Amino acid sequence: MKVLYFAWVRERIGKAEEIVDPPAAVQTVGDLIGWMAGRGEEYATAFASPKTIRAAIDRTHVKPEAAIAGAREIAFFPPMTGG
Amino acid sequence: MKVLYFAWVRERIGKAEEIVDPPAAVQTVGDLIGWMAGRGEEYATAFASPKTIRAAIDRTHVKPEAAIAGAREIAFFPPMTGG
Amino acid sequence: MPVPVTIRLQEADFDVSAEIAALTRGRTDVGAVVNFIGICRGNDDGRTVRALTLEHYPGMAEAEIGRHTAEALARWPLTGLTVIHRHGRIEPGENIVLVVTASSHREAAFQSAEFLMDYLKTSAPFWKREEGAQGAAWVEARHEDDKAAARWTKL
Amino acid sequence: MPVPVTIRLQEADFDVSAEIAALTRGRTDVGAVVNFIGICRGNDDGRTVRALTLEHYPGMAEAEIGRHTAEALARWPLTGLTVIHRHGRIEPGENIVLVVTASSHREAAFQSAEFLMDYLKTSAPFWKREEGAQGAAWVEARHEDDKAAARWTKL
Repeated sequence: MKVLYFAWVRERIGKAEEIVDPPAAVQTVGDLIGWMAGRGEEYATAFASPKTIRAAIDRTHVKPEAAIAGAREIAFFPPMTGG
Repeated sequence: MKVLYFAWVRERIGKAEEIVDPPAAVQTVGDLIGWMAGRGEEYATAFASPKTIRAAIDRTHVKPEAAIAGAREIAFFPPMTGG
Repeated sequence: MPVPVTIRLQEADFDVSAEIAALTRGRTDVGAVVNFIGICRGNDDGRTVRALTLEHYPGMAEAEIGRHTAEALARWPLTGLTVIHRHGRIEPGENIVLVVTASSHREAAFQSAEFLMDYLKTSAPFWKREEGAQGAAWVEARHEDDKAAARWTKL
Repeated sequence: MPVPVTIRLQEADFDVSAEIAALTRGRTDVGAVVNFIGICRGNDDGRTVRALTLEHYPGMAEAEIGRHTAEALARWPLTGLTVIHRHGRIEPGENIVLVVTASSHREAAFQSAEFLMDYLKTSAPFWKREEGAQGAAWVEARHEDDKAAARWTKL
Protein backbone atom coordinates (compact mmCIF):
# COMPACT_ATOMS: atom_id res chain seq x y z
CA MET A 1 0.00 0.00 0.00
CA LYS A 2 1.38 3.38 -1.03
CA VAL A 3 1.39 6.06 1.65
CA LEU A 4 1.92 9.77 0.92
CA TYR A 5 2.79 12.57 3.35
CA PHE A 6 2.32 16.32 2.93
CA ALA A 7 3.36 19.54 4.68
CA TRP A 8 4.66 19.05 8.25
CA VAL A 9 3.75 15.35 8.26
CA ARG A 10 6.13 14.94 5.32
CA GLU A 11 8.81 17.10 6.98
CA ARG A 12 8.67 15.23 10.29
CA ILE A 13 8.84 11.79 8.67
CA GLY A 14 11.54 12.96 6.28
CA LYS A 15 10.06 11.50 3.10
CA ALA A 16 7.15 12.23 0.75
CA GLU A 17 5.99 8.66 0.13
CA GLU A 18 6.72 5.01 0.81
CA ILE A 19 5.22 1.54 0.54
CA VAL A 20 3.99 0.06 3.82
CA ASP A 21 2.59 -3.38 4.67
CA PRO A 22 0.58 -3.16 7.91
CA PRO A 23 -0.60 -6.37 9.63
CA ALA A 24 -4.16 -7.63 9.09
CA ALA A 25 -5.31 -6.23 12.46
CA VAL A 26 -4.86 -2.70 11.06
CA GLN A 27 -8.28 -2.22 9.47
CA THR A 28 -9.16 1.49 9.66
CA VAL A 29 -7.40 4.77 8.97
CA GLY A 30 -7.29 5.32 12.73
CA ASP A 31 -5.66 1.90 13.23
CA LEU A 32 -3.13 2.76 10.55
CA ILE A 33 -2.22 6.06 12.24
CA GLY A 34 -1.62 4.19 15.50
CA TRP A 35 0.50 1.56 13.75
CA MET A 36 2.49 4.20 11.83
CA ALA A 37 3.24 6.08 15.07
CA GLY A 38 5.06 2.94 16.31
CA ARG A 39 7.43 2.75 13.36
CA GLY A 40 10.15 5.01 14.83
CA GLU A 41 10.81 8.33 16.45
CA GLU A 42 10.12 10.45 13.35
CA TYR A 43 6.75 8.69 12.88
CA ALA A 44 5.90 9.07 16.56
CA THR A 45 6.50 12.81 16.22
CA ALA A 46 4.52 13.12 12.99
CA PHE A 47 1.51 11.22 14.35
CA ALA A 48 1.73 12.43 17.97
CA SER A 49 -1.55 14.30 17.74
CA PRO A 50 -3.97 12.16 15.69
CA LYS A 51 -6.64 14.90 15.91
CA THR A 52 -4.54 17.19 13.74
CA ILE A 53 -3.98 14.54 11.05
CA ARG A 54 -6.28 14.38 8.04
CA ALA A 55 -6.35 11.40 5.70
CA ALA A 56 -7.41 10.63 2.14
CA ILE A 57 -7.90 7.23 0.52
CA ASP A 58 -7.44 7.20 -3.23
CA ARG A 59 -7.63 11.01 -3.33
CA THR A 60 -10.87 11.37 -1.36
CA HIS A 61 -11.08 12.73 2.21
CA VAL A 62 -11.91 10.03 4.77
CA LYS A 63 -12.54 9.86 8.53
CA PRO A 64 -10.45 7.79 11.00
CA GLU A 65 -13.11 5.05 11.03
CA ALA A 66 -12.84 4.48 7.26
CA ALA A 67 -11.72 0.97 6.25
CA ILE A 68 -8.39 0.75 4.45
CA ALA A 69 -9.16 -2.54 2.67
CA GLY A 70 -8.64 -2.16 -1.06
CA ALA A 71 -6.93 1.24 -0.79
CA ARG A 72 -4.21 1.83 -3.36
CA GLU A 73 -3.01 5.22 -2.03
CA ILE A 74 -3.44 6.62 1.47
CA ALA A 75 -2.31 10.19 2.24
CA PHE A 76 -1.73 11.86 5.61
CA PHE A 77 -1.55 15.62 6.04
CA PRO A 78 -2.42 18.51 8.39
CA PRO A 79 -5.66 20.52 8.10
CA MET A 80 -5.64 22.30 4.75
CA THR A 81 -4.74 25.97 4.38
CA GLY A 82 -5.22 26.73 0.69
CA GLY A 83 -7.38 29.38 -0.94
CA MET B 1 -39.25 75.24 -6.57
CA LYS B 2 -37.51 73.19 -9.23
CA VAL B 3 -39.13 69.86 -10.08
CA LEU B 4 -37.37 67.10 -12.06
CA TYR B 5 -38.90 64.06 -13.74
CA PHE B 6 -37.21 60.81 -14.80
CA ALA B 7 -38.01 57.72 -16.86
CA TRP B 8 -41.72 57.19 -17.56
CA VAL B 9 -42.73 60.09 -15.30
CA ARG B 10 -40.69 62.36 -17.58
CA GLU B 11 -42.10 60.76 -20.72
CA ARG B 12 -45.74 61.06 -19.61
CA ILE B 13 -45.36 64.71 -18.56
CA GLY B 14 -43.37 65.49 -21.69
CA LYS B 15 -40.61 67.45 -20.02
CA ALA B 16 -37.56 66.77 -17.83
CA GLU B 17 -37.90 69.70 -15.42
CA GLU B 18 -39.84 72.85 -14.63
CA ILE B 19 -40.38 75.46 -11.92
CA VAL B 20 -43.63 75.11 -9.93
CA ASP B 21 -45.19 77.27 -7.24
CA PRO B 22 -47.66 75.20 -5.21
CA PRO B 23 -50.02 76.92 -2.75
CA ALA B 24 -49.18 77.03 0.98
CA ALA B 25 -51.56 74.17 1.77
CA VAL B 26 -49.25 71.80 -0.13
CA GLN B 27 -46.89 70.83 2.69
CA THR B 28 -45.69 67.27 2.07
CA VAL B 29 -44.38 65.29 -0.89
CA GLY B 30 -47.70 63.41 -0.90
CA ASP B 31 -49.60 66.73 -1.01
CA LEU B 32 -47.41 67.84 -3.90
CA ILE B 33 -48.11 64.65 -5.87
CA GLY B 34 -51.85 65.23 -5.44
CA TRP B 35 -51.53 68.88 -6.51
CA MET B 36 -49.32 67.98 -9.51
CA ALA B 37 -51.90 65.38 -10.67
CA GLY B 38 -54.43 68.21 -11.02
CA ARG B 39 -52.30 70.30 -13.37
CA GLY B 40 -53.51 68.67 -16.60
CA GLU B 41 -54.09 65.40 -18.36
CA GLU B 42 -50.41 64.51 -18.81
CA TYR B 43 -49.79 65.10 -15.08
CA ALA B 44 -52.90 63.09 -14.15
CA THR B 45 -51.50 60.19 -16.19
CA ALA B 46 -47.99 60.50 -14.76
CA PHE B 47 -49.20 60.61 -11.15
CA ALA B 48 -52.20 58.27 -11.53
CA SER B 49 -50.65 55.64 -9.26
CA PRO B 50 -48.90 57.47 -6.37
CA LYS B 51 -47.65 54.15 -4.95
CA THR B 52 -45.38 53.67 -7.95
CA ILE B 53 -43.89 57.17 -7.66
CA ARG B 54 -40.66 57.69 -5.73
CA ALA B 55 -39.46 61.14 -4.70
CA ALA B 56 -36.20 62.82 -3.72
CA ILE B 57 -35.68 66.19 -2.08
CA ASP B 58 -32.34 67.81 -2.78
CA ARG B 59 -30.99 64.48 -4.10
CA THR B 60 -31.98 62.34 -1.11
CA HIS B 61 -34.77 59.75 -1.15
CA VAL B 62 -37.84 60.84 0.86
CA LYS B 63 -41.21 59.34 1.82
CA PRO B 64 -44.59 60.86 0.92
CA GLU B 65 -44.94 62.35 4.42
CA ALA B 66 -41.71 64.38 4.10
CA ALA B 67 -42.16 68.17 4.35
CA ILE B 68 -41.28 70.14 1.23
CA ALA B 69 -40.54 73.40 3.08
CA GLY B 70 -37.08 74.66 2.12
CA ALA B 71 -36.63 72.20 -0.74
CA ARG B 72 -34.66 73.56 -3.69
CA GLU B 73 -35.05 70.53 -5.99
CA ILE B 74 -37.72 67.83 -5.87
CA ALA B 75 -37.56 64.85 -8.22
CA PHE B 76 -40.24 62.30 -9.13
CA PHE B 77 -39.45 58.94 -10.71
CA PRO B 78 -40.49 55.27 -10.84
CA PRO B 79 -38.86 52.56 -8.69
CA MET B 80 -35.20 52.29 -9.66
CA THR B 81 -33.86 49.58 -11.95
CA GLY B 82 -30.12 50.20 -12.10
CA GLY B 83 -27.30 47.82 -11.29
CA MET C 1 -4.40 55.85 5.84
CA PRO C 2 -7.56 56.91 4.00
CA VAL C 3 -9.29 54.12 2.11
CA PRO C 4 -9.42 54.82 -1.65
CA VAL C 5 -13.01 55.09 -2.89
CA THR C 6 -13.78 55.62 -6.57
CA ILE C 7 -17.28 56.30 -7.91
CA ARG C 8 -17.68 56.91 -11.63
CA LEU C 9 -20.77 57.27 -13.83
CA GLN C 10 -19.79 57.09 -17.45
CA GLU C 11 -20.96 56.17 -20.95
CA ALA C 12 -17.70 54.40 -21.75
CA ASP C 13 -16.92 50.80 -20.90
CA PHE C 14 -14.57 50.00 -18.01
CA ASP C 15 -11.40 47.91 -17.74
CA VAL C 16 -11.74 45.39 -14.91
CA SER C 17 -7.99 44.66 -14.69
CA ALA C 18 -7.14 48.34 -14.44
CA GLU C 19 -9.66 48.81 -11.62
CA ILE C 20 -8.31 45.80 -9.71
CA ALA C 21 -4.76 47.09 -10.17
CA ALA C 22 -5.79 50.51 -8.84
CA LEU C 23 -6.79 48.89 -5.53
CA THR C 24 -3.88 46.47 -5.22
CA ARG C 25 -0.77 47.86 -6.97
CA GLY C 26 2.11 48.57 -4.61
CA ARG C 27 0.21 47.29 -1.57
CA THR C 28 0.76 44.18 0.54
CA ASP C 29 -2.19 44.56 2.92
CA VAL C 30 -4.88 43.38 0.45
CA GLY C 31 -5.69 39.69 0.82
CA ALA C 32 -9.00 39.51 -1.02
CA VAL C 33 -10.53 41.32 -3.98
CA VAL C 34 -14.10 40.68 -5.11
CA ASN C 35 -15.46 42.03 -8.40
CA PHE C 36 -19.02 42.04 -9.55
CA ILE C 37 -19.67 42.74 -13.23
CA GLY C 38 -23.25 43.26 -14.38
CA ILE C 39 -23.74 42.57 -18.09
CA CYS C 40 -26.63 43.30 -20.48
CA ARG C 41 -28.42 40.07 -21.44
CA GLY C 42 -30.07 39.41 -24.78
CA ASN C 43 -33.10 37.89 -23.14
CA ASP C 44 -35.09 39.00 -20.11
CA ASP C 45 -37.70 36.53 -18.83
CA GLY C 46 -38.26 35.26 -22.37
CA ARG C 47 -38.36 38.69 -24.03
CA THR C 48 -35.71 39.49 -26.64
CA VAL C 49 -33.58 42.49 -25.65
CA ARG C 50 -31.94 44.42 -28.49
CA ALA C 51 -30.45 47.07 -26.19
CA LEU C 52 -30.92 48.83 -22.87
CA THR C 53 -30.84 52.57 -22.43
CA LEU C 54 -29.89 53.63 -18.92
CA GLU C 55 -31.20 56.97 -17.71
CA HIS C 56 -29.86 58.40 -14.47
CA TYR C 57 -30.27 61.40 -12.18
CA PRO C 58 -26.93 63.22 -12.40
CA GLY C 59 -25.76 64.52 -9.04
CA MET C 60 -28.12 62.32 -7.05
CA ALA C 61 -26.67 59.09 -8.49
CA GLU C 62 -23.17 60.00 -7.28
CA ALA C 63 -24.54 61.20 -3.91
CA GLU C 64 -26.62 58.06 -3.35
CA ILE C 65 -23.78 55.69 -4.29
CA GLY C 66 -21.49 57.77 -2.06
CA ARG C 67 -23.84 57.24 0.90
CA HIS C 68 -23.74 53.47 0.34
CA THR C 69 -19.97 53.28 -0.11
CA ALA C 70 -19.61 55.25 3.14
CA GLU C 71 -21.89 52.77 4.88
CA ALA C 72 -19.91 49.84 3.44
CA LEU C 73 -16.67 51.36 4.78
CA ALA C 74 -18.28 51.78 8.20
CA ARG C 75 -19.55 48.20 8.30
CA TRP C 76 -16.61 46.24 6.88
CA PRO C 77 -12.81 46.60 7.20
CA LEU C 78 -12.10 47.45 3.56
CA THR C 79 -8.84 48.62 2.01
CA GLY C 80 -10.50 50.02 -1.13
CA LEU C 81 -13.75 50.27 -3.02
CA THR C 82 -14.72 51.10 -6.62
CA VAL C 83 -18.17 51.49 -8.19
CA ILE C 84 -18.55 52.26 -11.90
CA HIS C 85 -22.03 52.48 -13.42
CA ARG C 86 -22.52 53.09 -17.12
CA HIS C 87 -25.40 55.08 -18.63
CA GLY C 88 -26.65 55.56 -22.17
CA ARG C 89 -27.30 52.80 -24.70
CA ILE C 90 -25.85 49.35 -23.94
CA GLU C 91 -26.20 46.26 -26.13
CA PRO C 92 -26.38 42.60 -25.08
CA GLY C 93 -22.98 41.30 -23.98
CA GLU C 94 -21.79 44.76 -22.92
CA ASN C 95 -20.90 45.68 -19.35
CA ILE C 96 -23.32 47.76 -17.25
CA VAL C 97 -21.86 47.98 -13.76
CA LEU C 98 -18.68 47.12 -11.87
CA VAL C 99 -18.19 46.86 -8.12
CA VAL C 100 -14.71 46.09 -6.76
CA THR C 101 -14.11 45.62 -3.04
CA ALA C 102 -10.73 44.95 -1.44
CA SER C 103 -9.97 43.83 2.09
CA SER C 104 -7.50 41.85 4.16
CA HIS C 105 -10.08 39.06 4.49
CA ARG C 106 -12.53 37.51 2.08
CA GLU C 107 -15.70 37.78 4.19
CA ALA C 108 -15.55 41.60 4.18
CA ALA C 109 -14.86 41.75 0.44
CA PHE C 110 -17.73 39.39 -0.44
CA GLN C 111 -20.28 40.91 1.91
CA SER C 112 -19.60 44.53 0.99
CA ALA C 113 -19.78 43.74 -2.74
CA GLU C 114 -23.17 42.06 -2.29
CA PHE C 115 -24.38 44.92 -0.10
CA LEU C 116 -23.38 47.52 -2.70
CA MET C 117 -24.99 45.60 -5.57
CA ASP C 118 -28.23 45.13 -3.65
CA TYR C 119 -28.39 48.89 -2.99
CA LEU C 120 -27.38 49.86 -6.51
CA LYS C 121 -30.35 47.81 -7.75
CA THR C 122 -32.91 49.39 -5.43
CA SER C 123 -31.64 52.85 -4.42
CA ALA C 124 -29.34 54.29 -7.06
CA PRO C 125 -31.37 56.56 -9.38
CA PHE C 126 -30.98 54.64 -12.64
CA TRP C 127 -33.79 53.43 -14.91
CA LYS C 128 -33.48 50.86 -17.68
CA ARG C 129 -35.46 51.14 -20.88
CA GLU C 130 -35.48 47.91 -22.85
CA GLU C 131 -35.62 47.83 -26.66
CA GLY C 132 -37.23 44.55 -27.63
CA ALA C 133 -38.95 42.86 -30.54
CA GLN C 134 -42.23 44.65 -29.68
CA GLY C 135 -40.74 48.14 -29.22
CA ALA C 136 -39.33 49.79 -26.12
CA ALA C 137 -40.56 49.65 -22.53
CA TRP C 138 -39.27 50.69 -19.09
CA VAL C 139 -38.03 47.76 -17.06
CA GLU C 140 -40.10 47.11 -13.94
CA ALA C 141 -38.45 46.85 -10.54
CA ARG C 142 -38.09 43.30 -9.22
CA HIS C 143 -39.60 42.49 -5.84
CA GLU C 144 -36.65 40.12 -5.19
CA ASP C 145 -34.29 43.10 -5.38
CA ASP C 146 -36.18 44.86 -2.57
CA LYS C 147 -35.98 41.72 -0.46
CA ALA C 148 -32.26 41.38 -1.17
CA ALA C 149 -31.64 44.98 -0.07
CA ALA C 150 -33.80 44.62 3.04
CA ARG C 151 -31.55 41.90 4.48
CA TRP C 152 -28.82 44.48 5.15
CA THR C 153 -31.03 46.70 7.32
CA LYS C 154 -29.68 46.85 10.85
CA LEU C 155 -32.06 45.55 13.53
CA MET D 1 -25.47 23.32 -23.68
CA PRO D 2 -22.72 22.10 -21.34
CA VAL D 3 -21.54 24.67 -18.83
CA PRO D 4 -17.83 25.48 -19.30
CA VAL D 5 -15.82 24.54 -16.20
CA THR D 6 -12.09 25.25 -15.98
CA ILE D 7 -9.87 24.04 -13.13
CA ARG D 8 -6.16 24.81 -13.29
CA LEU D 9 -3.36 24.34 -10.78
CA GLN D 10 -0.29 26.21 -11.90
CA GLU D 11 2.87 27.97 -10.75
CA ALA D 12 2.31 30.87 -13.15
CA ASP D 13 0.17 33.92 -12.41
CA PHE D 14 -3.26 34.25 -14.03
CA ASP D 15 -4.89 36.99 -16.11
CA VAL D 16 -8.26 37.95 -14.60
CA SER D 17 -9.51 39.73 -17.75
CA ALA D 18 -8.72 36.73 -19.94
CA GLU D 19 -10.60 34.42 -17.56
CA ILE D 20 -13.64 36.73 -17.49
CA ALA D 21 -13.57 36.95 -21.29
CA ALA D 22 -13.44 33.14 -21.56
CA LEU D 23 -16.80 32.94 -19.73
CA THR D 24 -18.52 35.87 -21.47
CA ARG D 25 -17.14 36.37 -25.00
CA GLY D 26 -19.71 35.79 -27.73
CA ARG D 27 -22.51 35.10 -25.23
CA THR D 28 -25.59 37.16 -24.35
CA ASP D 29 -26.99 34.93 -21.59
CA VAL D 30 -24.53 36.02 -18.88
CA GLY D 31 -25.90 38.79 -16.67
CA ALA D 32 -23.53 38.57 -13.72
CA VAL D 33 -19.89 37.64 -13.25
CA VAL D 34 -18.29 37.45 -9.81
CA ASN D 35 -14.52 37.12 -9.35
CA PHE D 36 -12.68 36.40 -6.18
CA ILE D 37 -8.93 37.00 -6.15
CA GLY D 38 -6.92 35.82 -3.16
CA ILE D 39 -3.63 37.69 -2.74
CA CYS D 40 -0.56 37.05 -0.56
CA ARG D 41 -0.35 39.61 2.25
CA GLY D 42 2.86 40.95 3.74
CA ASN D 43 1.54 40.63 7.26
CA ASP D 44 -0.46 37.86 8.92
CA ASP D 45 -1.86 38.64 12.38
CA GLY D 46 1.08 40.93 13.07
CA ARG D 47 3.76 38.58 11.70
CA THR D 48 5.83 39.77 8.75
CA VAL D 49 5.45 37.49 5.73
CA ARG D 50 8.34 37.46 3.25
CA ALA D 51 6.77 34.78 1.05
CA LEU D 52 4.41 31.81 1.07
CA THR D 53 5.23 28.43 -0.40
CA LEU D 54 2.14 26.47 -1.39
CA GLU D 55 2.43 22.70 -1.38
CA HIS D 56 -0.38 20.63 -2.90
CA TYR D 57 -1.38 17.02 -3.47
CA PRO D 58 -1.33 16.63 -7.28
CA GLY D 59 -4.22 14.61 -8.56
CA MET D 60 -6.28 14.95 -5.41
CA ALA D 61 -6.34 18.77 -5.62
CA GLU D 62 -7.92 18.64 -9.10
CA ALA D 63 -10.31 15.88 -8.02
CA GLU D 64 -11.41 17.69 -4.85
CA ILE D 65 -11.95 21.03 -6.63
CA GLY D 66 -13.82 19.13 -9.36
CA ARG D 67 -16.19 17.65 -6.77
CA HIS D 68 -16.95 21.15 -5.45
CA THR D 69 -17.42 22.74 -8.87
CA ALA D 70 -19.84 19.89 -9.71
CA GLU D 71 -21.75 20.61 -6.52
CA ALA D 72 -21.83 24.35 -7.32
CA LEU D 73 -23.26 23.58 -10.78
CA ALA D 74 -25.92 21.36 -9.20
CA ARG D 75 -26.92 23.99 -6.62
CA TRP D 76 -26.91 27.20 -8.70
CA PRO D 77 -27.91 28.01 -12.30
CA LEU D 78 -24.46 28.93 -13.57
CA THR D 79 -23.36 29.60 -17.14
CA GLY D 80 -19.65 29.06 -16.41
CA LEU D 81 -17.12 28.51 -13.67
CA THR D 82 -13.33 28.86 -13.38
CA VAL D 83 -11.00 28.00 -10.50
CA ILE D 84 -7.26 28.64 -10.74
CA HIS D 85 -5.02 27.90 -7.76
CA ARG D 86 -1.32 28.63 -7.83
CA HIS D 87 1.34 26.57 -6.08
CA GLY D 88 5.04 27.13 -5.39
CA ARG D 89 6.58 30.27 -3.93
CA ILE D 90 4.44 33.42 -3.87
CA GLU D 91 5.51 36.81 -2.54
CA PRO D 92 3.36 39.52 -0.88
CA GLY D 93 1.18 41.32 -3.42
CA GLU D 94 1.10 38.31 -5.77
CA ASN D 95 -2.07 36.42 -6.65
CA ILE D 96 -2.77 33.02 -5.05
CA VAL D 97 -6.23 31.97 -6.19
CA LEU D 98 -8.95 33.01 -8.64
CA VAL D 99 -12.59 31.96 -8.69
CA VAL D 100 -14.85 33.24 -11.48
CA THR D 101 -18.56 32.41 -11.54
CA ALA D 102 -20.99 33.48 -14.28
CA SER D 103 -24.77 33.32 -14.25
CA SER D 104 -27.87 35.04 -15.58
CA HIS D 105 -28.51 36.47 -12.11
CA ARG D 106 -26.27 37.92 -9.45
CA GLU D 107 -27.43 35.84 -6.48
CA ALA D 108 -26.20 32.60 -8.09
CA ALA D 109 -22.87 34.15 -9.08
CA PHE D 110 -22.20 35.57 -5.60
CA GLN D 111 -23.31 32.51 -3.65
CA SER D 112 -21.43 29.98 -5.77
CA ALA D 113 -18.22 32.04 -5.59
CA GLU D 114 -18.45 32.20 -1.78
CA PHE D 115 -19.24 28.49 -1.60
CA LEU D 116 -16.22 27.60 -3.73
CA MET D 117 -13.87 29.83 -1.74
CA ASP D 118 -15.07 28.42 1.58
CA TYR D 119 -14.40 24.88 0.32
CA LEU D 120 -11.06 25.74 -1.26
CA LYS D 121 -9.95 27.02 2.15
CA THR D 122 -11.00 23.92 4.10
CA SER D 123 -11.06 20.95 1.68
CA ALA D 124 -8.66 21.51 -1.20
CA PRO D 125 -5.33 19.77 -0.38
CA PHE D 126 -3.05 22.80 -0.27
CA TRP D 127 -0.77 23.83 2.59
CA LYS D 128 0.87 27.21 3.07
CA ARG D 129 4.33 27.57 4.52
CA GLU D 130 5.08 31.10 5.62
CA GLU D 131 8.58 32.61 5.47
CA GLY D 132 8.74 35.29 8.12
CA ALA D 133 11.24 37.33 10.09
CA GLN D 134 11.78 34.39 12.50
CA GLY D 135 12.15 31.67 9.85
CA ALA D 136 9.54 29.52 8.16
CA ALA D 137 6.46 27.84 9.64
CA TRP D 138 3.39 26.02 8.36
CA VAL D 139 0.26 28.18 8.49
CA GLU D 140 -2.36 26.85 10.91
CA ALA D 141 -5.93 26.29 9.76
CA ARG D 142 -8.40 28.96 10.90
CA HIS D 143 -11.44 27.84 12.87
CA GLU D 144 -13.46 30.59 11.12
CA ASP D 145 -12.82 28.86 7.80
CA ASP D 146 -14.40 25.63 9.07
CA LYS D 147 -17.42 27.58 10.28
CA ALA D 148 -17.71 29.36 6.92
CA ALA D 149 -17.65 26.05 5.05
CA ALA D 150 -20.15 24.43 7.43
CA ARG D 151 -22.86 26.97 6.53
CA TRP D 152 -23.22 25.37 3.08
CA THR D 153 -23.98 21.90 4.45
CA LYS D 154 -27.45 20.81 3.40
CA LEU D 155 -29.82 20.15 6.30
